[in-house]
Amino acid sequence: MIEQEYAYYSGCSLEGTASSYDRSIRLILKALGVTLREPDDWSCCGSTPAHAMDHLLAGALAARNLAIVERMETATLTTPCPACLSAFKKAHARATEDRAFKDEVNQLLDIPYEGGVKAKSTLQVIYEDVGLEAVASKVTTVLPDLKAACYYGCILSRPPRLAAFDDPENPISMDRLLAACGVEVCDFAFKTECCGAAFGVPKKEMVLRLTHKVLTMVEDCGANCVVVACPLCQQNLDLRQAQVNRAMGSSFSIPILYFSEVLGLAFGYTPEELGLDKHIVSTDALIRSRRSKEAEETVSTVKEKVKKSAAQGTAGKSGNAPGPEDTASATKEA
Amino acid sequence: METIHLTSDTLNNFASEVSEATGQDMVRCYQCGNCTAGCPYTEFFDYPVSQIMRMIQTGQREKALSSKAIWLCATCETCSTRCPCEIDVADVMDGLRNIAYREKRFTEKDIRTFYEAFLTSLRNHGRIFELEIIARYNLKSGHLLTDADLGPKVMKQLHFLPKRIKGRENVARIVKRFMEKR
Amino acid sequence: MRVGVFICHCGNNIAGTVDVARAAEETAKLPHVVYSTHYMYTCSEPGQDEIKQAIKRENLDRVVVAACSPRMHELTFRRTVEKAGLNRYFFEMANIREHVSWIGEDKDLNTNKAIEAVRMAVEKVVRDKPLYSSSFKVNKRVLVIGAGVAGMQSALDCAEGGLDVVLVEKSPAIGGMMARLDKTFPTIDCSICILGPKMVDVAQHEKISLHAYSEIEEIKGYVGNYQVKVRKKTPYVDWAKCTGCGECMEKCPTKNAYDRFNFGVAPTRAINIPFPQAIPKKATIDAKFCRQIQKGKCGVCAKVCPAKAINFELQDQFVTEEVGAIIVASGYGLIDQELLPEYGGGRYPDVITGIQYERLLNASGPTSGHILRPSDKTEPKSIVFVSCAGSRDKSIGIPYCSNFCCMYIAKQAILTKDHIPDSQSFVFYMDIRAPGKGYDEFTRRAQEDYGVKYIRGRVSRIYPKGKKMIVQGADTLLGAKVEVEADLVVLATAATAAPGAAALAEKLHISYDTHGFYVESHPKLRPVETNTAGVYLAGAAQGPKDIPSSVGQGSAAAAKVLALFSRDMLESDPAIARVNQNACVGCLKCAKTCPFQAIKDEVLRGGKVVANVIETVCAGCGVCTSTCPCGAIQLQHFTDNQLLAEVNSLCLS
Amino acid sequence: MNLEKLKEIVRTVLPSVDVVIGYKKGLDALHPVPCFLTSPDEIDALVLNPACMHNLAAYLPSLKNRAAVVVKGCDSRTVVQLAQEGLIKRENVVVIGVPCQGAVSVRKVLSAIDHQPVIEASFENDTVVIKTKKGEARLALRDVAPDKCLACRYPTPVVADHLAGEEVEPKIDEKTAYQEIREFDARSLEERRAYWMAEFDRCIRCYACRNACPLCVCRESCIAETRDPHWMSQKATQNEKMMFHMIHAIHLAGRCTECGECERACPMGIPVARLKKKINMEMKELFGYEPGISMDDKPPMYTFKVEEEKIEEHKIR
Amino acid sequence: MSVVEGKELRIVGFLCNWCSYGGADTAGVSRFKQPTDLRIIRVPCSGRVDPLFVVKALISGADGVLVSGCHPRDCHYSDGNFYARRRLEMLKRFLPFVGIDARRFHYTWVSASEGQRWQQTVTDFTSLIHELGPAPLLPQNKTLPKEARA
Repeated sequence: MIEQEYAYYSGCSLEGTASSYDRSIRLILKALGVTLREPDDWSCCGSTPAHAMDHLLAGALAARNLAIVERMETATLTTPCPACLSAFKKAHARATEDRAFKDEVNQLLDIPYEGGVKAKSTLQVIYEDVGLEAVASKVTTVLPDLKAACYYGCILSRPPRLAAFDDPENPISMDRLLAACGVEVCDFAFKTECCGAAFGVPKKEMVLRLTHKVLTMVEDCGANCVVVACPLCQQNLDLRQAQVNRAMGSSFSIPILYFSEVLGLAFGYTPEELGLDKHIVSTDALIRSRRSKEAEETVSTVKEKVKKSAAQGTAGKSGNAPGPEDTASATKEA
Repeated sequence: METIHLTSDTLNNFASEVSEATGQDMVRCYQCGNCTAGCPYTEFFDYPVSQIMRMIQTGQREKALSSKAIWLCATCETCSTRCPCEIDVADVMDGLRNIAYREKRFTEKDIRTFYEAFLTSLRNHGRIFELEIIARYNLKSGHLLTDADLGPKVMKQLHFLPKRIKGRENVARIVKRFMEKR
Repeated sequence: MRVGVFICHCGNNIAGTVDVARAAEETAKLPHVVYSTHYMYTCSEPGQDEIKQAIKRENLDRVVVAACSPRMHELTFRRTVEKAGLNRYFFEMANIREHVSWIGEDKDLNTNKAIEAVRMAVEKVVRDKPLYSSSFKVNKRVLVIGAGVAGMQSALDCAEGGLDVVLVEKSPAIGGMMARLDKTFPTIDCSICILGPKMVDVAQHEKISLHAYSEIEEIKGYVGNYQVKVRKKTPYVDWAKCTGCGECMEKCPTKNAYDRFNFGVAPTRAINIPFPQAIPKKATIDAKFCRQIQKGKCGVCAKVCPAKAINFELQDQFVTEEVGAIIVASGYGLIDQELLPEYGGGRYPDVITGIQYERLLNASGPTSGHILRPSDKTEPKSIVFVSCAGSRDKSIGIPYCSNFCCMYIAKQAILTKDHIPDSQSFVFYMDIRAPGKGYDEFTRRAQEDYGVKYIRGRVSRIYPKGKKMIVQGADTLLGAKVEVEADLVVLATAATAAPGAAALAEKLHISYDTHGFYVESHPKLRPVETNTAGVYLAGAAQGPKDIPSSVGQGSAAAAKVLALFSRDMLESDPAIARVNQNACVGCLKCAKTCPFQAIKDEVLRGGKVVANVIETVCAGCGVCTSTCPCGAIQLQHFTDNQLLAEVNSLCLS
Repeated sequence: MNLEKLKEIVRTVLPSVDVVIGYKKGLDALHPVPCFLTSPDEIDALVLNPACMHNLAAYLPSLKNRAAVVVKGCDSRTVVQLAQEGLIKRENVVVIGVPCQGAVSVRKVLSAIDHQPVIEASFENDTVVIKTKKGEARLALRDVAPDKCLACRYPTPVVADHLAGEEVEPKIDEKTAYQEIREFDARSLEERRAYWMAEFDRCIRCYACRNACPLCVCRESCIAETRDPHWMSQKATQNEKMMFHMIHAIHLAGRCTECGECERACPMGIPVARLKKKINMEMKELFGYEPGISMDDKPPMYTFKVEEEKIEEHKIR
Repeated sequence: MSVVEGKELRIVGFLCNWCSYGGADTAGVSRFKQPTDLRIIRVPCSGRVDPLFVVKALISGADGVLVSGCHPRDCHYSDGNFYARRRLEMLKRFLPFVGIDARRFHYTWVSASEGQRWQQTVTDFTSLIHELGPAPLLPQNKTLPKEARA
């Protein structure tokens, strides 16, 4: 069933590089009739650096926000960022399983955390609480050129004990959501392979190799874009794509979209509204031939059409292969 | 290669120390190597995860805590997800890192520097500010040009002024109290 | 009353942590006890003689032995006292080994505990009544559940021993798992070639009546006299008429039915005969896929059948078999690939299970023995075998070893080399478990003569890359991550209890462990018995087993039945419920609660209604005794007074 | 309660039965006693008033032949329960139900008139009028009603072949019925223990409670007195007193119809009915079962479900 | 001689012969160490355990009573433990009403193969009883109250 209101923790990245993720999320949830209330004066969840340094510190930094949400009387906290999510889930689990830890954490806090906040990724909210039908019913636009590889990243559904969402090895929530929007989805084997984003700055050589591995697999599975649910993955694959090409001598030009952006497009929002212009690898070619679907046309027939265009195979593909100017622009900037 | 002398102390003390810190039971590990096999970082590690686990089982404290591996682990949870013995291996690596941190053993200087930059930004603003982190990191690490090649469009993305939150003192207090505790 | 107490040292097992001398000394002071002693091995012959002599010498009328668990030696000592002329129920045992010396460390506390255990036993024994078992006739027919190699062995041995055998098999054809195998380790002889003749014997033996495609519906009765209701599932084909010509299979338009016999390596027809050597060689319709049954239009098979055997109206039928003993050989199952998402969870056609690979290797299999990978029917050159695919994996609740995988992987790797000389096989393993005769040599041959590459490490992930499957594993000996580009991956999926094992156990009243495997009466000394008299185990139903051990157990179970049936009459256990008609108020609550309907009402002269126990039917659970408000019905040997005496000896003193 | 209607009914049923069990006047109007009438000319001796406390259904199990019995709401549950357990045959019993506004507790009346000898007692619709040497006392029925009536949920008989009077609506619901038990449960363990120790201590083991109980069918075989089985000695120790009451309570688990006879019979005024009521509360909670309500129920202690919705495995801590 | 003063408390166990008694044997054979307080009374089936035995033990001075049978559905006599479950649950809920701490009575299911589970059960239950301490005794041999003698 759909919960009308959620506490919405966008997380730091969505105020920075991932602003279009934030924008598109807010737009589509509004369209789907879900209210998001931003916790007052939230702070950084601590992310990888904190728990790498000390579990207690990590716990406290996350718990500060949980404590704020706890006092909002909204049952569930949702965040689009898997890193924040796992920080919250870890803190919550530790605090509820280990009394001593909870006390220690609360000693560091100004307002104590009692342990009453349930956290869900925004993807989970849309997939489970809102549901596929509701999403499909909002679709007004067809995106015939997209051949998406859904990339979930490493911690959205793992470890299963903690994430308690989707399949840890072969998650399908995004695949299904996109399909519901009539988008063709490819069978992508590296859905949960780690891209190394956490080390984007200090261990570039490492990250570029992992990222290259992922992008290679994307091409192998016949996709022409990657759809993600994690700001760090997006940052890594999009911002650093040029770096990858330089370092590994490849020439990828694969647009990296947030699932919320794809939903936004399908719901009929313009690329500008969604902030697609912020992407480094241009998405223009992908969405050039999108057209509004006629009123009487049902989602299922859209799917069929998409299948057909897929059946035509290469024709469709070459049709939306990145034009030279795109690649140029990408490299010029680099 | 040195001969390792196995005594009940060497065999038990470190293992129980790690169990203490993580709540994970080291004895359960039967060295199947699944973690090593799945880990995206094995190729960058000095010791594969399964061997780190073995070091804990056999009390090789020094070796384990001074390894690069514990710093290069990104907690991607692949190992924890697939461990047939239900050990949260990623948590164990985290635990080792925590101990190393407390004992100021920083085998991977750059990563440490990045973490500190991150935490400083966090302490100053209550939230983090990507550009500042990079700047700080470059200064501290001496790799002045890191990500300078990202180009203007990216830099624009990396966003103007830090958002300072009202409760930033209150976040700073958390960090302060923590520092006092440890 | 004159009670004798005999305290056993059991070598050091008891004497090590119990002061047996003091125990003897203290227990000698107990009321009724006229003689108390301790002995090195009371169960030994001289030990038992000591008891017999003491009974005579001290003219004892009750005996207590403090030693191991009564589950171990109660019977032994009952015989002993009987030989000395006492009623065998004038005996009690105090368990001071399993429940005292082996679990407690403090010698004083143990000794005190042992003494109290004896005191309880004395309190009980002085209230023992003489009991005499009545004998009843045995129905010398045996039911064998499951016609795999273990079940067939049991059936044949029993039949050869002159018993009438009822053999019930769940699937349409007998042979079980072994009938699906291509070759057998470590001799590489052809599975069906050695099993086939047995199957024919089973089919033709005049003493064996076979119910194929049938399941156990209900079991009533007790050792010597079981009534078993068998459900003969409808094949929608009149097997009396069916000649097994296979015409129907040829013509059936449904070509995508799931092939249970071949574990779905290739599809089959909605109506089919599982395999060429099938016994019985009769056609069966899979209702799930049959167009006639599902959509009501088709009926091609009915048209083409020369024997006019097809009958879509045919319903399940029930037959009741009367038998005296039951051998359970219901076999094992295999986990579904879905449990292994990191290996594709069944999504990748070129990642298959070991048993599926057997069918690919098998000349009568869907590829007629040519190894062709499912995806594109090409010959794989690089094949990876993954052992422990689900076995020894706590995370999916299977902590145990599946016993035979190591060996059949070695076999399959060897056969692969025979089929495709220019192929390379890899085996990922954690340990090579080859304890059988000639087994280890066999795994060595695989490596030395057939160049199979063994890699010590678990596989973490399998994913497709182009036409290849990438196998991501570790070589822990190397301390490195390794990857193999494979054309075909074979998973040695974990063995589980057979589907429905628990339900069957509940019908049989036998125990099963947390994984659904049946529990034997004693892990070492009674490996094929169960705790339910007249029910025996054979084969992998008790735990994963290879062919030799299954056959061995099949014969063992048969021997047990033959021994049981060597007598015409069986002694009933006299420790059953008995009614005191004066006290009984005839409310018959006992009859309402008796799990065995062993209690009926009886009208006495003068019209008083009382409960009446049917001796042979009563199993001695005692539910009636704890139900009866006025204690009028008492379970002999466990009467209220006896249990109260035990409670009092513990609490009131 | 309508005496005339009752007599009328008795007249019609008497020919079809061997005996009719009803009430007649005892030593005074406060003490009606059971009567067994077999001929029409005895009918006028019948009385019916709030002082008719006896649960006449208690006589049924010992009767061989066909009988008619006068029952109040509470007593009618006994009939059902006895039939449920096969202790009587329903078809052998003609049930004459009397809807009941609540009875009077002699004990309460006497203490209200501080134990003056009663000269005359009469009943007006909701008051008792007592004449003594000291004069006349008018007591509201409500004030002198026995506890069981205050918690009564079945004022109208649950079975009746004939009904002598208008149906009466229950005044309380299930929750309030068990209120006193819940309140008692709320006390500390020590308090509860002290309470019962004091109560049991007063027990003189006269077995009046047991003998009065319509569902205690063991009679001379009662294990409180037998030697085989020998559950308890005849010593009047605290142990044995408590043991006896536990036996009575547990043997009535899921059977007690809360007629209150045990408590009424107790010369020491021990609230023994409470023990059974507590168990009844749990039976309702666990199995949704109430004794003596429906003929085709099965008493919960003599049956089971493979999956018990309400029973969870207990943790040691 | 009874409880070793100060060291042990009196704990009575009723174990069904087929599952829990076997489980206790298995624990013994595997040398799973346990506290020594428990005294085991062997019964054919948990269905044989009349709740009144538990009451009798508790009234007579037991500090704890443990009843263990086969897991539901796995009863050697098919239904015995189903009856036990209902009756013992009734008892467990009734005991506190008369002031007996329900924690002093525990009933559970342990199969013959579950030696470890048995060790755990005995260890936990014994330590709980030691926490609760000796059961409060009943005033013994009270003389009859006056009014009775009158």
